[in-house]
Amino acid sequence: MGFLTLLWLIPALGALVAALAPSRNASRAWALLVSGAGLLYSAWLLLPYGRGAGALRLEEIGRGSWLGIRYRMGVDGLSLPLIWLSAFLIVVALLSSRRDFSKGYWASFLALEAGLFGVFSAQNLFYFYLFWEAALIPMFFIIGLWGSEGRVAAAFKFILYTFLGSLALLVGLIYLVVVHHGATGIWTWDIPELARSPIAGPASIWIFAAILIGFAVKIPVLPLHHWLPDAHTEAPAAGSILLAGAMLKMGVYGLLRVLIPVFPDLSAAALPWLGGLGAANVVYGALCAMAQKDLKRLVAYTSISHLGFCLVGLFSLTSEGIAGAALVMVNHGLSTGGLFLLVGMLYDRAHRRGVSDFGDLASGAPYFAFFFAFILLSSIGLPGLNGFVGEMMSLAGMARVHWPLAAAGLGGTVLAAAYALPAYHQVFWAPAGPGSVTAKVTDMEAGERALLWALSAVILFLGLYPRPLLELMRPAVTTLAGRL
Amino acid sequence: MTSLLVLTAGLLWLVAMGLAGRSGKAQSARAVAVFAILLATLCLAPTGEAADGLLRQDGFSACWQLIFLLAALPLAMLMPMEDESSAILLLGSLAGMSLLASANHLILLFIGLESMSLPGYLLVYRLNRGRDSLEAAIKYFFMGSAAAALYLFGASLYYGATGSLALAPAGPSSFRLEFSLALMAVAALLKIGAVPLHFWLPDVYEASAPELAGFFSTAFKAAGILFLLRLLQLPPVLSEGMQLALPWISAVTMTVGNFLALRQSSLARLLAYSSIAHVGYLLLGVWAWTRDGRPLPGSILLYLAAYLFMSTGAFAALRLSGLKRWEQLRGYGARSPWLAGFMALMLLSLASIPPTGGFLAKFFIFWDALRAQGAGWVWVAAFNSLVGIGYYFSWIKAMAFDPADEQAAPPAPKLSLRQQGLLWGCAVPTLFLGVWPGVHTWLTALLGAAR
Amino acid sequence: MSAIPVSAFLVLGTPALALALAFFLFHRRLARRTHWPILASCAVVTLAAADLALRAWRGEAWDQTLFTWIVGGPWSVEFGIRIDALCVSVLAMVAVVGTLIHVYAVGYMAHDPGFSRFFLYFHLFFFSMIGLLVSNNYLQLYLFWEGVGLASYLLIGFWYERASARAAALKAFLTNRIGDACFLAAVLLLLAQFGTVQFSELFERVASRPVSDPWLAWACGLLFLGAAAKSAQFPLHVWLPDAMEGPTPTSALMHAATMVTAGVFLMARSGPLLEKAPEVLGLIAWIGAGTALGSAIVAAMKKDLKRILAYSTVSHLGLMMMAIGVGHAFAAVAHLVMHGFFKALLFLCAGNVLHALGRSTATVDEVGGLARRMPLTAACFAVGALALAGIPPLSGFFSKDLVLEAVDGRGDRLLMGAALAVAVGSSLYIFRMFWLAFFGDRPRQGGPRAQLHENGAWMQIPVLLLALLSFGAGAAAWGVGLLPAELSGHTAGLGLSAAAAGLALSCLLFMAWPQWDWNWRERWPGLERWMDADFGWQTFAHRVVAAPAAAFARFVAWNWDRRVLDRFLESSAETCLGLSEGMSSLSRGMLNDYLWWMAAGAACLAGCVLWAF
Amino acid sequence: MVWAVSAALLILGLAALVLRRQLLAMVLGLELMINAANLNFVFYGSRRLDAAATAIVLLVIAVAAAEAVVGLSLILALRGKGSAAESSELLGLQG
Amino acid sequence: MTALLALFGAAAVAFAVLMLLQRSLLSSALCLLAVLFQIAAMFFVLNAPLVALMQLLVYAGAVMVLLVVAVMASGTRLSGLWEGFSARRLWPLAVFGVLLLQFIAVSLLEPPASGSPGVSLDREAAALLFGPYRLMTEAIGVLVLLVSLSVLPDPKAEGPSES
Repeated sequence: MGFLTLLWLIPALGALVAALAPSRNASRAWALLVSGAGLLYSAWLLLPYGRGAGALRLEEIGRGSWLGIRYRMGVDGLSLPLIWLSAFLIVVALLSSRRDFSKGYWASFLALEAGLFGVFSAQNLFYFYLFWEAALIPMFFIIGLWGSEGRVAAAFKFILYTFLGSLALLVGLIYLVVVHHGATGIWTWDIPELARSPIAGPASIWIFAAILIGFAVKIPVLPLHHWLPDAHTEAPAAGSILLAGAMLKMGVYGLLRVLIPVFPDLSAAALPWLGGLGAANVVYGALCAMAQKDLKRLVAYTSISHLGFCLVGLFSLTSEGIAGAALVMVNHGLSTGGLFLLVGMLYDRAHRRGVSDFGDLASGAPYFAFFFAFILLSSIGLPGLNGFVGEMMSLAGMARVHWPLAAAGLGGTVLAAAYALPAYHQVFWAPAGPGSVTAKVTDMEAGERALLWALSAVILFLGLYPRPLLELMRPAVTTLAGRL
Repeated sequence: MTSLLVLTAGLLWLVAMGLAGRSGKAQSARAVAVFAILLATLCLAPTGEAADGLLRQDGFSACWQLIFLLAALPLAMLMPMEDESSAILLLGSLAGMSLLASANHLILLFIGLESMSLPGYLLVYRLNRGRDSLEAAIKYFFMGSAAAALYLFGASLYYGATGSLALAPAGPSSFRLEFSLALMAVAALLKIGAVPLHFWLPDVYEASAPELAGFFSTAFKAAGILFLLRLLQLPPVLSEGMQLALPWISAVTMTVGNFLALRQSSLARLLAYSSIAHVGYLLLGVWAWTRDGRPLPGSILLYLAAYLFMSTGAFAALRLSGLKRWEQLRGYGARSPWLAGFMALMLLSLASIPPTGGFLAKFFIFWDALRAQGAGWVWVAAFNSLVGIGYYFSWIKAMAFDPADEQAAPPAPKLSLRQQGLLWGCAVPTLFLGVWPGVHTWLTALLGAAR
Repeated sequence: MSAIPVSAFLVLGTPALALALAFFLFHRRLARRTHWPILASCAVVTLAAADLALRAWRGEAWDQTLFTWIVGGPWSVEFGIRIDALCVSVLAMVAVVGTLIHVYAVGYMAHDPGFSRFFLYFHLFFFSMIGLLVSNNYLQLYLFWEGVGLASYLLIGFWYERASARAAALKAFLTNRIGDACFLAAVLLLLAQFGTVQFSELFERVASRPVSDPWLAWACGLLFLGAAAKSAQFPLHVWLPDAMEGPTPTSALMHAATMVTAGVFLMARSGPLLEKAPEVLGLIAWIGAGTALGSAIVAAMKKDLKRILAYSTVSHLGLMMMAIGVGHAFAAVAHLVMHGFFKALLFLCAGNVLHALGRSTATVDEVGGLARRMPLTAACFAVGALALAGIPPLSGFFSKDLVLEAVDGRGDRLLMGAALAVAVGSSLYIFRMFWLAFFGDRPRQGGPRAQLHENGAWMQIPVLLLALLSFGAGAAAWGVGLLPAELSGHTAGLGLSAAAAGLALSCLLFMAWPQWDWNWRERWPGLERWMDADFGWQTFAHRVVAAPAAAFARFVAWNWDRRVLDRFLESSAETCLGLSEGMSSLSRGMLNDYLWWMAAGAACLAGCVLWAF
Repeated sequence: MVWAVSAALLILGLAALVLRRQLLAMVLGLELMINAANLNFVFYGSRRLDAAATAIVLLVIAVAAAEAVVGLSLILALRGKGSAAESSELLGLQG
Repeated sequence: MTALLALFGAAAVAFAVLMLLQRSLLSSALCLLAVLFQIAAMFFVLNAPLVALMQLLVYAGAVMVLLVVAVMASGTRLSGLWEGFSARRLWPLAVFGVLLLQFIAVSLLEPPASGSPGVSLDREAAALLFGPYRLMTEAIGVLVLLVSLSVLPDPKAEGPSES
């Protein structure tokens, strides 16, 4: 059994066991155990990279190859941080969930984890797509079964939108392989091999567009973003954490892993457009977030804004931009995941999410106030915390090639303060209005505090010393940038 | 040939049982039917020509007959059986299909078609005996018979054009030949429910017993597809006209199927329209094959195999749960989690979500179509898949998310061991076909080797 | 270059350590003792800064990289410490003034429930400023720059239960964020153009560039915008007057040492860049002049004690910017340091008054005749006022003279006229405040306050020390040769006469005839409102920038993102169902229709064959 | 020329199916269609002097008879349900 | 021969049209009968006397009888059968009578010789049916057996009523 197969197989089988467990508590304990094991395992995978060896590590099991479809997994410096992030967020999400959820809940999260691990470690496009889709279904149930009032509509919107993207992706990928076969006479679905001999011709534009749409829905890029606010808002807190923290990254990772390596020329040609879309994402998400009255929705829109930085960095096609985008992925996962975690804790206590439902929490719940401020500041890109480094690198990359777009992105950082702080003021500082639920909010318990201390420590560390992560990514980024 | 004989023998044995006045022993009739089907399955092999060249048992025949027999098994296990007559009709229909699959002569094909269909009409009515099922049977009878008559007329034209009725390329391609082909294809298209020849299909699926609808949607469709493939192979050069028409038929079929499924409140009817949509995808695969003239790829067989398990499973779940209307679905997941979970798995497969057979099947169809330069048609199919998501996931949503409506739904059934086995028998292959992409290569090889 | 001294690490490390200690150990358990580690840290920092200052005086300088922060392909950014004359001169002032204000705050905040929190914020402010000063590259500077901004935000919003405090904090942060974005844009430009933002390397590379390189001009302009936000220059000065919402020690620290000086420091630091962008220099000079003059006028009509001082700060920062603009960073920094002393003194005096009143703000109308009840404070305030007005031999005279000299050296009479007008104005508004607040019989509003008395030692000692510094720092620096030995008689005379003119005018207007300050307001209320809003700029910024941005956000979020897109989705769904309905209406279960469709289908198929054949 | 007759018969049979509402009349149309095919077979068979055509027609007649039996039995069953043998009675299933 | 074929063909088409137009079931059935007769005549002309005979026997005989029984059993009253069969529409009957006579005349005029190609074809066909085509014959046998089940009585007298 290969070391990467084990990675996704453990949670996959774990999900089965969790679904069949004799009781809810057993299921929960088992899920925590498995996700904890996943976290340890992913951390163990990171270890060899600490010594500076950052290249691709492949695992091949079985010799079967059918028309180029073969089971092939591999990790490198770009996928490992995301694997670790997913594992970390799953643990955080499960720990923060109420104990009385049913067995299906715990099983769904493990299944989701398996899908995420698979996506981030597949080296063959077929399996990439397989895991890509497999991750959707548990999320559909998580939103639809355990979400809040509008959950059903949100789950439906989620599945329709993401499926739109998936279908575009599927057709694009098959078309890619077919055209590649037409040009080279070789059937292959392996990402490295496809990247080795780029295809050209009129069909390539269509393929590029299809694959781009596939990933863009997931990220989400501007005109296709509409599923996100609803899904994030209505999902249970743990679901939102994973949705924003890990699942959106699938799209960016896809761009990074598939689209740009396979279509370097087209990506370069599309640079102003896609970078522009990214900048538009930044500004649009921030503007929408500014006007939100629901905390969770606000955080959801900030995701759109942050993922815009990923696009800006990625489509600068410079090494620092790409590394920045990769870093934004991790950082956004931590900070937005943390925000959803906090909003979820508030919601658990007060069953409200409206900004104006709260007030003056800072005096009654100082830990909430502190952690919320800390993570919010990381989210709006305060230097010294993790959010800044990635955004700065993305923008620096873009500034080198197309600096008006970088300027637009910078405008987003101003708007970030404009959406984050007023909401914070209302919830934590302003006197509680009539009908507010402040009284129901008790301060954090020790366990919750520990969770957030851990998160904050990571946030601070990555803000001041992101170098290990950057070094980890460097070989892959260099390879990618070298191809452009 | 042997399996055909086994089926016929079983049929005659049942007739004899009936004549001997041992009727009423429904279980023994069921046992004979199941035994005959299993035995016939064991006897399947590509044995070559037989019966003075009237039969040609090749790889196609064997593969397809396997599908027929596997599709018939749940029907034989589930259908109500007051006396032998239903079992007799089932075996007769199966024998007709087997004949169709291995016929090497246009008229034998016709006889096979009629032997398959006539008991089918009767079964639609006799398994349910309601006013609706009678109506459906009559509608089906008229459309099927009219199509059979068109087929016969086409065959006569073909005979006039070539002087031959053997199922092998004969004579130069001519307009008359191609025209006759088009007329004959009508019968095949009707059997699979291609639009606009599909109207009987939702009526029949809705009104007949769910297990029978499952049988129709799998075995009859498979037979129809094989029928179509045989016809397409008939002219010396692949027909230009059919190549032109097939993608349009496919696109219209999947579109109509999916869009009409959106508004159904009868579950069987919804599945019927869904099966129409699936025929659309299948026809896309058939078209792709006609385009590049390679030996038949495994895609179509894979699709049929995957569809066999998922459709049978879906209809069997309907039968076992007793659900009929959309309203009854609400909250079913909480009431009967296992059956609902099984149903959801089948629906996911129908919606072609990995890792299920439905996904892999559609995947290879798309692949074939893209190889055949059919990107535009693939986009149509992809859009249709999206529409499909709409109703498949609505179904899952209704079961899983909606609050239960206690008085509407039938009580959760207590499944016997045999019934559970049947469900597992559908679920496991559905998953297996989804996780092993090599199955396509394997099926292609199987079809090629047995040629 | 010798090995970097331990003091350099101490100035940066001690506050960080103290903050951690105070936060993790004291804040929850020993909330009333949080100032212990922090005051200790202040002491260490002051000593270390003194050590550094002495070393720097001997001509030593260090530039040491500590570790690599960000690696981004073609460039990398390090964390480092750069100690040079510029850094040390500001550092010494910041350390001393900061420490004194810390001590003052112990007394000032003694009874506030947020005592511990206040000290955390306060020291963070202090720490960020020090970090900013010792940074050896722009990005690190930016980090601490934002830290300064964050701490000022927290302090302005310290009494967050007040809506005005929250609004002021938000305004400060947002305005600063705009400036920060410009700063970061400049950093990114420099990175893109030169591949480094480390001062030493960057300045070397810039040196080889021609004058008026457009990229450099952009970068300098953006840097200035960043500095303008921090140092409250037009058009980004809007936040500073409102920032008085914080506790008074905050204002003192912000205006004297830690925040507004950062912009001037940044400009001084960027000297080698600015040299290559003369257009930007001219712009800076004129913006500085305009800001200085305008805010001096506004200061002369404000009533709130702290706001008068705030506008005074803006005005003096304008002067410093003028000096920067005419290429004399040295004069700017010198004035920065001296200004730090006397402005801190003035604020702390105002704080004394407010603390005695038990309020957080007060207008000149609400106080009056303070000189009798708080003589020490009044005396100290007088020292500060004289220093600010530039009366020799107080500290302000020397630095202001340097600025005037620098401006005069440019040869632009208009600019020089503006500088002199600012000098007149400074003297006018500070003595107006002095007369109105400390003289007269009693408050014109709010009744007599006989019970007012001087505050405790925690607050008096720092004030006295600052008064000493305000009095003698200039002369001392001149004496030891830190400032140029020769004074130009021409500019000194002009400056002195301007100060004297202002003093005389204030005596005339506000001591002899104090009613005048009321009467013109009653006669021209529109004029008062206009001037009160910074000549309408505050209103303009709100109506043209802030309100439309919020309205646009609401439009995008609700009208477009929710309504239009939701409607689009709904109509897509409706279209699908409509298509479905249309398809199903083609046949309503009639067998003959079925057969008709079959015949039609067969005909179509046959037609297709016919057509293709 | 015979092909014209058979084509006409086919179309008329189809027309009967499409136009007539009585189910029995529609059965008549079916029979007409089958006869059109038979006519063709016999015609081409006689032109080629091919006995196969004759044999086939005989088989087809038998199949057609079987088909008629099934159809008529279903139509008769409709009477048992109390409806007239009209296609307009068969509107229970639609949509 | 061609002329005869044309004659019978035209008549067959004419009767088919009539069948379509008749509103009455019985007259439609009679028109079909006429068509079948014409086709039988054409078979005869086309040298297929055996098929012609079968056509008359099986179709015109058995199937039509079956039809008429069905018509009667389907509950239409006998008088109802003649609905729409007005006197004005008696002319088809006249035509029908004429053509019947004509057919009988033709068959009397040209009796098939024993050595004629038609007869040998019939013999060959019989050989085929019981030789190479026997599979088809057997299959049809089974089929007929199967469809005969449709006349078996329902085990349940009344089906489950629709709910």
